[in-house]
Amino acid sequence: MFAVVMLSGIYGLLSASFFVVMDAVDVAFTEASVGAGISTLLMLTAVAMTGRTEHVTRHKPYLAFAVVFVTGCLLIYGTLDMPYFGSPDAPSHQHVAPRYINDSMQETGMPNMVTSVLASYRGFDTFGEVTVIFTAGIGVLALLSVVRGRESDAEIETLNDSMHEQYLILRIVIKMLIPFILLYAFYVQFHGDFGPGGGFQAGVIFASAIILYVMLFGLGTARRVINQSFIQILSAIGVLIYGCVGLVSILNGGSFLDYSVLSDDALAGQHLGILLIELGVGCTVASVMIIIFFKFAERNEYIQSKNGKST
Amino acid sequence: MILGLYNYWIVVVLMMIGLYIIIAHGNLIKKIVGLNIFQTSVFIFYISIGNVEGGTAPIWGEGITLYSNPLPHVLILTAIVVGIATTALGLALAVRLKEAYGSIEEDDIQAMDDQKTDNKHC
Amino acid sequence: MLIAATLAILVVMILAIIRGVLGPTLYDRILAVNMFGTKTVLLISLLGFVMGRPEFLDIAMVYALINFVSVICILRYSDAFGFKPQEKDS
Amino acid sequence: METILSISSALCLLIGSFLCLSGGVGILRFPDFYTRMHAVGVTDTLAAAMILIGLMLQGPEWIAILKLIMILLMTLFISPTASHALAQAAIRNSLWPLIDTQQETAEEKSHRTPS
Repeated sequence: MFAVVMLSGIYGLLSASFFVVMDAVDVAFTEASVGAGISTLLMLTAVAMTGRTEHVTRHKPYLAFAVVFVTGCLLIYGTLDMPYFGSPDAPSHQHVAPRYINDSMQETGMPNMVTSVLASYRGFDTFGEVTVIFTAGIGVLALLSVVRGRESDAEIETLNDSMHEQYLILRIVIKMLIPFILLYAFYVQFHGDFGPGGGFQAGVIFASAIILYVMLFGLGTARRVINQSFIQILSAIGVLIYGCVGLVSILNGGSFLDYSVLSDDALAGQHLGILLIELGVGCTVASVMIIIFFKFAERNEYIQSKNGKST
Repeated sequence: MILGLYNYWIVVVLMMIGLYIIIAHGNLIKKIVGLNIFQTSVFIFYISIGNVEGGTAPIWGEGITLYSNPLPHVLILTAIVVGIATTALGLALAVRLKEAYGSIEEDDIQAMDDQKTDNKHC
Repeated sequence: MLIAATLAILVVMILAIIRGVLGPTLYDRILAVNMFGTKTVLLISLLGFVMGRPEFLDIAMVYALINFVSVICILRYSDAFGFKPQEKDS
Repeated sequence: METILSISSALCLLIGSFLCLSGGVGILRFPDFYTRMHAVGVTDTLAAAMILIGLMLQGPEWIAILKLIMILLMTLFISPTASHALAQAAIRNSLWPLIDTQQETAEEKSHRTPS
């Protein structure tokens, strides 16, 4: 099973480089941080918890293969009517895309069209997505929460010392790297208007820095550094910021998530609105990722301690 | 030229690999991996639709006239992050199933469920 | 020259994938993943120059970081798991 | 000046790609994990540095060069650390390097016979 996870990690890296070739810079950015880092990591934790062996499938796979083959043939038959790859007159380039490409610079003042479409033109969609992420965080919280007693400081200290001996070099290098990663996450967050980046990517990068810290300094130490209830509140605050920006724009006489009314100058209003929204997205994504990881790691610890007691 | 459609064929092949894993493998974690492959094939489908020949990344630059379509990029960007959140939820369910049943093989779980209902009937 | 370097890196990536698929032990696979990651960083920076959009360098930087994070995490979990190379991993 | 820059950048890229390829051949052909790691770990760092320097010499603007320097620094930090961690984890989980036992015993015998 570990091999499966490892290969899916390579697959994530590969698909991200594919997105680069396809000019989808922002997507590649997201896939780089999510597909290669976090998803491999979560799978690995889950495999560690559920056991790494797999039964050999007993029933014959012919039926499944037949179903898949027929569906595949039908889909390929369906593609025959599709526009050719890369042709500029495909229907998908005729509908709303020209407006985004031609006018977004004047309307929002953002060089990065993906950010302006994401946060401004399609703000409702993004609001929905952020809520979905928040809900997933709550789901994981509900499924994997463990009631645990307070661990004593001495326990943490001894664990810390033993890990310090084992991972001395790693620890020193990582101590130097983590501030850079955090700083870089902020750069990605606030540079999203001008280059590839934005709240989603920044959140994941921020979370991965914290995960790196947990990996090498142990859960107990990390729990003392990062207050869990604060993180949980933060994930809600992110969604709230997003919603409140919408409400404020209603109060100022515009429609929901219409940033032009946030300031006297329409362009400045757009800038302010997109900045705030990206901030909300970043908060939610980062804290949800941290919550998910913490819950998985705690569950892992819990299962291991239970197994240790029973044997 | 019919070969101009090759991007869709790659997508279909990936999609079918994902579907096959979901159908044929009993292991729940493997099913989630299959689901991920399926998901990525959809991402590739969208992104390859958005590509314009000779276009460049949709970031405004001096003297560039032809950009790729930014709309699919936006949709997929959010879909990736939502995808990881749902994957995490699926993995969490698998972990809890392992605790409750002691196995994450579909057959074993089914067998245990059947046994339970049989006992109730008796 | 840029194109030649890109091609060379692509070839090396294929070799790394082969090792990742073959790899008799877990560590061979991790090594392949690590190598694949560094090569992807180089590939993306080269592609940025080939296409004339240096914005791509941001992505390369994210890669360099995330690759490291995932390698470290894999190692920690394989350690915690008490993996023995004698076992055949499926 | 222009030609010197482009020639030196091409040279750097050439060396870098050659090192990359040799690392790739190494990871495929060497017999056990530690030799493979040696092949990759050693070539990776220098190859990455060479290619990035080669790109730097072509750099169109200073911000790109700055980013390249950041990437270079990060690679110089990360690549050896990852190799170190990998080797450490492997040795701790008792994955022993492949040693040619026959040759060693023969050597031991040859040492012993005179005495």
